[in-house]
Amino acid sequence: MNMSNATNRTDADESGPEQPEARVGLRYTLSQVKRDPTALAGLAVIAFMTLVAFIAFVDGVLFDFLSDFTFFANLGIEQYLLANTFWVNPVVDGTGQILRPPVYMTNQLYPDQPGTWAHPLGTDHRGRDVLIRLFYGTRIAITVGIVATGIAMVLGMLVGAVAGYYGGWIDDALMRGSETLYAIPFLILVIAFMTAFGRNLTFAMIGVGIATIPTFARLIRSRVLSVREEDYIEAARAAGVRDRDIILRHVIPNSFAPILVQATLQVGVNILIIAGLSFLGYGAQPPTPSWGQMLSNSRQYMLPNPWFSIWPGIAILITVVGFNLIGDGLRDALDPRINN
Amino acid sequence: MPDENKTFHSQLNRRRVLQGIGGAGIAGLAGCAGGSGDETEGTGTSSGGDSSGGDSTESESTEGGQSSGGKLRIALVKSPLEFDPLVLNDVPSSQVVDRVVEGLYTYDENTGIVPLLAEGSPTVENDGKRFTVTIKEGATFSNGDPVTAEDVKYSYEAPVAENTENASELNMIDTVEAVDERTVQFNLKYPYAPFKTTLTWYVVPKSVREEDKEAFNTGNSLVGSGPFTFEEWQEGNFARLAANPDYWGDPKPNLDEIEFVPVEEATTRVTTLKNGENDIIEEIPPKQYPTVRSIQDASIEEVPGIGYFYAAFNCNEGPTTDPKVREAIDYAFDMDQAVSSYVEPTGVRQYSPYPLSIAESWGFPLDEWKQIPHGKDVDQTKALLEEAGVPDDYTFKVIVPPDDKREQIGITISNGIKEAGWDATVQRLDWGAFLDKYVSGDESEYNIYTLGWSGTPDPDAFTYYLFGRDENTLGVTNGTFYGNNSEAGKQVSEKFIEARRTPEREERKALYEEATTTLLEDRVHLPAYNLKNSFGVKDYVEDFRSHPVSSFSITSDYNNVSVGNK
Amino acid sequence: MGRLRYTISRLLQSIPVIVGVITITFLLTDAIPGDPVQIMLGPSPSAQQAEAIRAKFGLDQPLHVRYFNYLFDVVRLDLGTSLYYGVPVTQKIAERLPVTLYLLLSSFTFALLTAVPLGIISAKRRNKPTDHISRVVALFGVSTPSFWIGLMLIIVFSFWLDIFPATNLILPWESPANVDGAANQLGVIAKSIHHLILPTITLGTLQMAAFTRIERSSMLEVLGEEYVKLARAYGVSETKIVRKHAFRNAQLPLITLVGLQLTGALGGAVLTETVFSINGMGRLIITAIQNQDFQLVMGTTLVFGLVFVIGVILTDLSYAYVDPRVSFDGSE
Amino acid sequence: MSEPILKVENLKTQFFTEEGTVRAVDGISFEVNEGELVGLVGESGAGKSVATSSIMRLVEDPGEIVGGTVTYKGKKIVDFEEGPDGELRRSPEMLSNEEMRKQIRGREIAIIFQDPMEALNPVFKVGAQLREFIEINRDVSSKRAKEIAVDMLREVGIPEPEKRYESYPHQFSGGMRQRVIIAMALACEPDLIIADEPTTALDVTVEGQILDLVEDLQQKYNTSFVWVTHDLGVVAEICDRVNVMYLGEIIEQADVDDLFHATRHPYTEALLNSIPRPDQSVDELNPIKGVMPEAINPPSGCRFHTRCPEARTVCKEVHPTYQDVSDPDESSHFVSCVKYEDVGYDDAESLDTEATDAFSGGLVEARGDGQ
Repeated sequence: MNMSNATNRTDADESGPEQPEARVGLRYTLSQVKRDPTALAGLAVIAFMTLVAFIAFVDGVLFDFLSDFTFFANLGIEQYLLANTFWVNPVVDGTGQILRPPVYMTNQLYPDQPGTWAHPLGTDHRGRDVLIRLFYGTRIAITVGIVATGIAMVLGMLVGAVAGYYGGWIDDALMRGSETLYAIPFLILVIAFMTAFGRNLTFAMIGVGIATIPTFARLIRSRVLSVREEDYIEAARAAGVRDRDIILRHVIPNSFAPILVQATLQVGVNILIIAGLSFLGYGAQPPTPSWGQMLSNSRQYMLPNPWFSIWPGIAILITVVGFNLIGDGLRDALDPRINN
Repeated sequence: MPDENKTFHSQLNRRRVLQGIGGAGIAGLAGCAGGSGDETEGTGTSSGGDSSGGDSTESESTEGGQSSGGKLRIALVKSPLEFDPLVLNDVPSSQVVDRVVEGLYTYDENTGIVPLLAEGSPTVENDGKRFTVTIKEGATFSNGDPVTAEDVKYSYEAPVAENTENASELNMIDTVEAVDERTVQFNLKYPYAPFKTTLTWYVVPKSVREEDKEAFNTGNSLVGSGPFTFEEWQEGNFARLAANPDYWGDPKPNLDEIEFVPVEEATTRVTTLKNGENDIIEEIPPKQYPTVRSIQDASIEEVPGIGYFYAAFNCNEGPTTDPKVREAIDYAFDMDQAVSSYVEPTGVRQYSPYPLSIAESWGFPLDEWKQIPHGKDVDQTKALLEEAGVPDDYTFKVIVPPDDKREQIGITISNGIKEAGWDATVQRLDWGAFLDKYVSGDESEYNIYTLGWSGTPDPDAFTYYLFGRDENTLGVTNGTFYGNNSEAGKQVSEKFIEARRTPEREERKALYEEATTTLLEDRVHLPAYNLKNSFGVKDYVEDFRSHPVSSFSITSDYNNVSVGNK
Repeated sequence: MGRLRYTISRLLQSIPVIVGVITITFLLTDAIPGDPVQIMLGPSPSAQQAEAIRAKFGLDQPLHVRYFNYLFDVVRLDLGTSLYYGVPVTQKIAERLPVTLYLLLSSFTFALLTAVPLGIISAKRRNKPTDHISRVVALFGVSTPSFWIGLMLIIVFSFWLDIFPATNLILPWESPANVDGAANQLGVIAKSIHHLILPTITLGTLQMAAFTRIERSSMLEVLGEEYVKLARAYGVSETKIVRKHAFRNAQLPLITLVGLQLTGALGGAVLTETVFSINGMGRLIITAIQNQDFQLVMGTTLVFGLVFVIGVILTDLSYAYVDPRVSFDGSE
Repeated sequence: MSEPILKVENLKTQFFTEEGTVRAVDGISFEVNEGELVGLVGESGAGKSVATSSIMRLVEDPGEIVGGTVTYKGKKIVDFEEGPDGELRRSPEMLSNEEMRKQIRGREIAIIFQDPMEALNPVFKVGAQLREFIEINRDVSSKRAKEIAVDMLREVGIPEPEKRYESYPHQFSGGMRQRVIIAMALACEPDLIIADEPTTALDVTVEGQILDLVEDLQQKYNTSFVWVTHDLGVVAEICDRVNVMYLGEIIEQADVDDLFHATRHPYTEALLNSIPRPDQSVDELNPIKGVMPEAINPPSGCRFHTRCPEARTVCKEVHPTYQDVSDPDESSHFVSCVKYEDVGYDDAESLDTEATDAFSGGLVEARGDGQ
């Protein structure tokens, strides 16, 4: 084995999924996942989060059109206005103390301050209901995580396929390029990108997407390289099928399962990255509730009321755990050696 | 007037200061002007053990419980960057250098100006264009050299000659003459009313600085006449001062050593106060007050600073050029409530561009000004905006700097506008982008912005830069362009400029009152709040004082900090 | 053979990557809106002041001229002068880099020292309670935002329990005179470690979890290998199998991952340094970006790129050290 | 005849999976005499490797030896007794894991794996691996172990053994590696070597060389062998006696000549028909029809009935007995087929299977669904 090309080696050893046999299809993978309780738990978590995100989305839309009918209002949570994060009046209660610990827990610094059932997780420094902000944050986290992954996946597949397909200097150039992206810590890359083009969620998603292209590019490229050598591809080529079609019809479909695994795990990673970005002030613009930004805001209140720091952290944790469980389940299904 | 020049530049307009304020929501920087020494002429007796044994460079006193001397650790928000007082231009640097270098005059406990290196008050002649100051006998730099008129002349001329970032603070001076060893004469280009504040500018030994300016700036050869001497500095880690054993003045410092460490994150600062990593922490954000209060062995020392935070309108382009629209937006929210929610107890509501101490000492009609802002009345907002013909689909753009409090004010305004049925966005910008945009006068960039300003305790420091309409201010520090579309605005600006060159205080006062009332009624600015210089202080630290202008005081004629038993 | 030659040739091969890093950063920083001169001088610089600064930093030149000038300067190891700090970029980096490397080294050491045993135990006791616990720990570790861990650690260990300090990372080679309560160098080192613990856990948890996961799966895989079965069939004890026969092979994927995690960890260092007020490269670059200190942004990114490249080469070298199948001259 | 050195009786090994219990080895019995080379033949999945692992007590999770006795030179490698509640439990005589490791593995019974490419640890030098096993199993000094190792490398035909001692596995070809593995086995001087398809992964010429080598060495050291293979050609070449396995059971056992010339079981016959034989010329080869059913749910009755060309209805119902059907002039010849029992095979109807002509449908039965 020749090491002169580190990229080649890391391709194969990438922490991503093992290359499965070509016949291990998506359907098979999914059927395996169905048997895996942890993966199912992951699916359940994400399904729940998605539901929450969807309700928050519908709720937001409804609010815009039918101000007095919303899910959360119907849930009986008082002062709905406090909850709607896009449209809020700060309300400070009589004591000026708007920070409240949750109902069932006492805060050691302010043991006398009960929470309310109306605001189970308390209200924040603007008097907004933390629970509902968390719900709205779900929508952003999941959307952003998935969109950023989608961008990276599509561009990465394109770059990887072109690199593997044309080979030669194009391959070299693209792979050096992707190595370059890898050489700049992506948090820095994305921050520079956002500073240059715009400090909002859209550019955060695009930035993270671009910064993580190499992950997918390498995966696809190594697939292209290995599949190119397979007999049936040679046969297809001999029969005059164009390389382009071979890649589109054989290579990419055959690589879909490992890409799905990578993508699932990447969604989790992206949620973490975006939370980190928001924490540094590079994320959703203020009134929009994102978990990272809630965490960032909460730092000021961390000592008087650590719960504000704890809840968004837990929300991130649970969601990312969900994606990781699914990803692990998919990976295990693809690589029966490890867990079957 | 073409040769009108800038005077004391407030610090808030400076990049680094703005950063400091932005980065961590720092409040207490207002008024830590570079030019403020804070030791006053020693009249009282030394209030405690002096540091006669005090050449304490190797002191390791923190572990023990010495009752006199000792080492003080102060957590600042940011690290100092440079130490040449003629060059430095950021708050943390001046907070350190203020202990080492003194000026001819300084502030008393409040905003009054008292002699320090100078003997008595300056003589004013020639229609307020000539100031003569005598240097106190026996005043020496820490290297033993006496403070001479030549040093003073040099200290006032070098920043302009070298075109340092501080040049604008001194370029109303035409010439400085060293009449004799101890007498200095300042000749101004025009009568400059607040010149007394300029006389608080640092005095450095010419020979030492001239020898190696670089070393002077990095602190290696920094010499001043103050109670402490510069020891060592590591950017981002610490800056350490030691007591000046040969301090010429009184009282001699009680402390052996002061160490300044930067801790940007407020929560972390509070934590270090609680667990004793630091003895004093600067800048307590509003929501940390209860926490600091809950720390058994610490308390809060605070005083309102010399600052002014406000929301301002773009009077150059867009709907906000119309006073009706501005009034409508005033109706859209309640500034009192916003300030009480997001600023108190770290700051106080302010109803004019002048911090309370200035307004009070000048006797401005605060009660009248207080009546000007409207309470929240969204119906009025709707009515006024419709009357002004603002299209239904218009989106107001609010830009805010990266600072939580000002951002909250911005959000409150935008929520009010939304409530009235128009759209509004809030954009939190980095300082770079913000500074670029808020003075562009471009409707597509902003309709409203929130910002802060601080300066010397003179009304001029707040009026000239924020409302002036000359080439030094319009579109430079004045982002409202008030007067571009209104005669009243032009007059306001003229009055403010006239006021700064009027030596007569009563005349000045009248000018300020008239112009200020006009601009408040015209709602060019919606004054918001002023911040306090707040410090969390361990109980074993005795006699520590916060100061409105120079943020805090360690050794002066009214206080002398010491560290008791830990 | 040729370990040195290999290293040199790998370094040369990395030049395009470094140039790429410079190019990307250059284009990005150039696209950042706002005028650095204005930020530096405040909003009211005189025209000639601004001109002077512009000329001094070459900002009056067109983009491509500045780009090539910068490249030439880099070749001459001149990274320019920081607009913000007013000192050479190299000096600033020399101050900050050791701090970040110290933090990285410590967190990777922590991660490896916990992950390797944890992963191995997990693999050996597969599907036993120990395995489940370690897998859950690892799963949570890769799913938790590092800065959040940092915040929680500060609340609990600094504020409530007051066991560990929340700030002020001290380098172990700092002079005792500069460290409170340290009588001698040993005291400084002790203090240094005391201050290092929370940041290390903060930055290291993610790595630890990722390493544990890969260690477990690679150990499982290796334990299923024929040569392990063979050793077992020849009466080699289980302990020896794990420690000797399986161990080296199982570290191969881990070594690769360590290299790949390096940039991720550099990114994480930005967050950790922010949470703990540590003056390292991460905060330096954030300060640089926020103040549009182009020279400093370029310089720090370049150094990040170099750290990555060197990290990858070190990874390759250690891989080759562990795996004899890898040779430097390309022959089998 | 002297006492056999290895005696396997009714050995049962099962795998407990989520899908159900896999009876991978379901009651096999055979013996190995001193100096004898016994073949264990069957298709992939017949349970051969599980059988050998069971003998070494190296069955991995979720597999477990659940019954039977394996006696090696009087020591009970596997032994069960009935507990007070009628459950089977390990008998006190059964060697502990520690005893297995220290007394049996390597020292008494060595094993050669199928894939020489995988069986050597890639990160250690060949010599060091060899030396380690010798040290462990022969109680010699490290220096002496090295000498033995080098000698043994020479013995198995590796040129320049001193130099190759220092090489890594990847520097050897497949055949060479298998020689190293054989050297490993022999160097520990065991009395029994279990060779688990040792030549399957090699190409034919190398296979021949290795077989020759093994024959020579076997004669020289008089080591007994259990030779696991699916290749009857190899069996014919080297084995003394052969056991044929199908779906976890041994269905025929005989001396090699008897097996080839007096084949009793239809499965063995089918196997023989599927390979070219130097002693017979046939017009065409007949591969065995169908796929071996999964051991998790084996067919009822005779497990081979789903693929048996001679299957009749009775085969589905009656599990055949494993019995000696040798002719008087033969040595023992065991077979497990209802044809040799009095259970009505001759009267039964022919069964439709994929191997009988009548069968033309899907693969339902072949999937092992049984009925």
